[in-house]
Amino acid sequence: MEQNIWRADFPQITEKDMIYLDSAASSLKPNSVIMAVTHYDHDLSANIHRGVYKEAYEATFLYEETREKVARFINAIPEEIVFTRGATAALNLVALSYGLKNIHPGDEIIVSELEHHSSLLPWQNVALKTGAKLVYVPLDSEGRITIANFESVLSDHTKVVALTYISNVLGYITPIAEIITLAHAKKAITVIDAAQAIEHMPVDVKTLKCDFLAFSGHKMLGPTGIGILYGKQEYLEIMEPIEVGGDMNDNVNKYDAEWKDSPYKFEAGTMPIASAIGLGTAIDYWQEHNIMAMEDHVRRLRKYTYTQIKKIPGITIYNPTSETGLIAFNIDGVHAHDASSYFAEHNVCLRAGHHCAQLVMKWLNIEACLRASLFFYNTFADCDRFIDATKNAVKFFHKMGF
Amino acid sequence: MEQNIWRADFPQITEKDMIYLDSAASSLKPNSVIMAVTHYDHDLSANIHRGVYKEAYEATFLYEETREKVARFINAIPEEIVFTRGATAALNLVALSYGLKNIHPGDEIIVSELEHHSSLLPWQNVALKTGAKLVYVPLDSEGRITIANFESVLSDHTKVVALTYISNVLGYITPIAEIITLAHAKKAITVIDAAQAIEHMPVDVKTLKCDFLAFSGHKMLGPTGIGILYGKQEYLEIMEPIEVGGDMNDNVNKYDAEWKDSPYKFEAGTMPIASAIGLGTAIDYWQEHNIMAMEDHVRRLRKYTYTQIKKIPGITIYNPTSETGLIAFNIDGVHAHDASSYFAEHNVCLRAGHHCAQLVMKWLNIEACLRASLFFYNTFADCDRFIDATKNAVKFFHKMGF
Amino acid sequence: MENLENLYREVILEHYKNPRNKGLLPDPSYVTVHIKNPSCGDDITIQTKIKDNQIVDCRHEGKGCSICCSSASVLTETMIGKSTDKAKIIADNYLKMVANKIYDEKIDLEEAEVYIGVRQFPARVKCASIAWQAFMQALAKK
Amino acid sequence: MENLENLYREVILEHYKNPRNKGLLPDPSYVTVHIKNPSCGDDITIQTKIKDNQIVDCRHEGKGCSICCSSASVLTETMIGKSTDKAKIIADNYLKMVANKIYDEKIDLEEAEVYIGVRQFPARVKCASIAWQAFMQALAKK
Ligand SMILES: Cc1ncc(COP(=O)(O)O)c(C=O)c1O
Ligand SMILES: Cc1ncc(COP(=O)(O)O)c(C=O)c1O
Repeated sequence: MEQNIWRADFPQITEKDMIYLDSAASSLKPNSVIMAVTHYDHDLSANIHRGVYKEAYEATFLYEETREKVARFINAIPEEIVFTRGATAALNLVALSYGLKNIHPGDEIIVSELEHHSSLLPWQNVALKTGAKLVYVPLDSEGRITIANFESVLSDHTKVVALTYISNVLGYITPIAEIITLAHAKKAITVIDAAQAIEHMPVDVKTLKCDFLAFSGHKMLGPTGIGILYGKQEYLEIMEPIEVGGDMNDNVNKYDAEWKDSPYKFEAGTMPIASAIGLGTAIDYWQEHNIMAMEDHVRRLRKYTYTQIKKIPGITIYNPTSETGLIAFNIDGVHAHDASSYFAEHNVCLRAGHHCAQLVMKWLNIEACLRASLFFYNTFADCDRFIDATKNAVKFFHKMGF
Repeated sequence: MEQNIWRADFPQITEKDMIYLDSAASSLKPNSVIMAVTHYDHDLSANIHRGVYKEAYEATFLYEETREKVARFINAIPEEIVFTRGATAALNLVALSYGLKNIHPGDEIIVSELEHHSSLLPWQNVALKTGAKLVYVPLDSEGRITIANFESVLSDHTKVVALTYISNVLGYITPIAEIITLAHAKKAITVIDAAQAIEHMPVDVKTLKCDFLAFSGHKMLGPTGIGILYGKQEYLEIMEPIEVGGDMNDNVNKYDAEWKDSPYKFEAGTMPIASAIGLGTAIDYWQEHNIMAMEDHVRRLRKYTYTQIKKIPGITIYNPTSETGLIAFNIDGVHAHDASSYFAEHNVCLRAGHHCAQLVMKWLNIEACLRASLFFYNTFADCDRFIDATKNAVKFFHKMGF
Repeated sequence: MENLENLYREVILEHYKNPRNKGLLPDPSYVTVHIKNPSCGDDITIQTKIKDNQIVDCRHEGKGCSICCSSASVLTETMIGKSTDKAKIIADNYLKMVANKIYDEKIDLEEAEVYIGVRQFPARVKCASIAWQAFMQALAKK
Repeated sequence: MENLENLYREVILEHYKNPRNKGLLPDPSYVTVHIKNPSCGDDITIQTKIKDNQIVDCRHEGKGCSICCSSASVLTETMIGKSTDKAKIIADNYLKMVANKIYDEKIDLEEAEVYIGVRQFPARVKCASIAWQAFMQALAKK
């Protein structure tokens, strides 16, 4: 049988018959991460930053150690790492704190129709509130963001470039490094949505030179409820917190108060301690394994699967050239939700809908689609089950009269 | 030996020698809650609201079931229950969404020096941003909020009353029902910080008639990273979301978007699914046990402990008449952080500092204090250990020359 | 497979492909209710015209999966000509049936009976419900 | 108990109760650095006057626990009269010692040596460090 050295770490798929092709929505969690969360809940269960006793100290240590791990993982310094509820909260923090303050009428904010709503809506809101203009990079015929198209909308008015690193529907990789360089030449700040990138490629913020970058724990083997905002220190320092409360302040007076330094000023109240600690363990997992080898495997799976699915008559694939593990498709004449029930009945877990990216759907001129997302713990056997299910689904829906 | 029917459910104290007197910072978690979190992480690990397959459906079901449980627990309807990162995020949501929009120059916002920073600072911010006036209820000689003192500051200009239900330092219960009635007579809205109340008394929002109420999972036997904002439907309906992104929208167009109905419009992106599910199990725990019996036990512990501690020369207690399980005190001449190391060395876990309530410290005219918080899983044996430790601490610091 | 075949019954497909009473009318004597299924993007509008406690017309418009769209069509056919009391009882029992709750099996749900297969697919219950919920809201508005 | 007695050594208490070089001067020739310990409210300001690579004066002000306040006092006594190079080496080794990291035990930390007991109290390392970190920042500013 084929070897997959990572699979055994994921109890969700080894302990039952489940073909999990929905990692782009939420990845599975390795045993070590599950145990790290349990360790906090079961053995520590104490609040952080103020306790002198052993459990409180250990919890604080693990929480702050995670910040250091995240920093090393993306080549930042701990002061540049803000814990948030998730990528969505991180992207909102930039828009609400930096955006609403520094964007003015006539300024331009560049986004794209590939954006996840969590990358798009915060800036749509800033544009509506400030009178700035939301400018869309035209997508090329495949649905990609290209450098040439980006240059066609970049202007002296561009103040923010908010783009996704990897599309969560089509799986295309944005040429983000070049775009950041071009944006900086116009003195625009760059806000990168790395929610789909961080688990598929090494991300180095110093090489990219991005100003902000956001991602979520739950898509990169970590728990739900925790995410990261990376921000260049010079920006985090000048930004005001949006949420205020316990732990993020220094002096509190009756009518005014002072904040701690960044990143602490952005972490109000009791944070998701267990989830943060779990994220630290997820990063250990990435550090202990070879992300390039993992991604190589994903690409082989994707190529094999795509080649097989393409041969099935009655299937439309929307991202034939995607370089990551996503296959976006529909069974002709069958609504994605009808189709997904078929897959679910056969224990093939994939996602149906607009994937929080309605502008991509509109661009593709469809209501919804199916998305199979392959990850390193998937096997060729998983792919075969998916391919067979797809073939049989086409037959089934044909027989049923769709 | 004394019987404590609840204690066996808490592995943090049964599996090691730890006298946990810091439940007001974060409660311990019963086995059932730990297992509920593990169940999600280990067996489901799927995103909610969009998946048709079994695991995604079960996760969605458990998440939404928790909303129903919370609603029943406080006598609200599910549409009035918003999941947040914690009480702090919940209180900020009211201030940022309702407050910034509906408060105008000259309006008055009533708060108190008993407030936790998470209840105070969001409204301090609204006052600073809108030109409204922050008005403090004068505390009585014990440090309590009284109805008479509240009436002395209530006026036709009062638009918001933001008060704590139970003080996290002194443990006093605010006469909140009467205050809410008085506030409503002036058409002011009431925002109740129930972070310390929800685990000490039955809370019924229909009886209280409060407009908003906030609390955290981690103080009521649940996991970190999850909290609740209760809001009357009529207010939640008119409030704009602060964070925007995935899952909280209906139609998304290039230049505008529509939100789902409340409470969904306030839950942007992937929420803390595991923690929410864990909170549901914590509420089961409360429902399966008798909160009045638990609190009775806490009061007996408090009375016993207070009586003993009071006898020790060289101890100052700041809340002699407190009706809940808190003892706020100092060893004369010893800084609270020095003292807390002594307790920590003897496995007595209590908190030292300003407890995110600097205005209370200023009111007491101290820099910091120690806080022992008793909870239902504590025993008289715990109290004895704490009393002994306190006696010995006084001797020790005296011997050391403090 | 059996479950799935039970789900996509002929009647359902027939209504999905040839919806009855489709298209809204710009007539203010109709009560119009619009409902979305937040979890999957289904989007249905139901128009109901009531006269003397009688459903004299019922129409629908929208988009979604086969279960969602067909159940809107079946709804309109079932309801036209019924008294509002009868309509309420039928809709209430239909909604209980698809949600796998206890319902009165003696009530004749007519063609809508075929949606019983949805019970095996908890994730699809909403698809089968929203048109009928919209109708219930229309009755309540009246 | 042993650990605690090691923590609260006589020297420490002595400096806590009778702090040396306390109080800031409104003299711009001093480099002033203010540091807080976000986790417990300790708040220390260190003033340093450097002339010809020599620490000619060092002062402190602030509030906090015995470890925090006394270590500020000990710092000033240790540093006055040292060359900046020597001062840097001492401070660096002191900070490593209290954090339980490898440090050069041959360097004479003078009275500051007594803070070795802090190593057994990881939660108090910051208390012992902030005055010295402020001093390091003052040197860097120069
Ligand atoms: C009275 C009170 N309000 C608000 C909070 C804030 O809760 P959290 O830190 O969980 O957001 C706390 C807890 O620290 C509290 O005790
Ligand atoms: C590209 C992209 N951006 C942002 C997000 C939002 O992440 P989260 O829902 O974890 O906040 C997602 C995940 O849904 C995503 O795929």
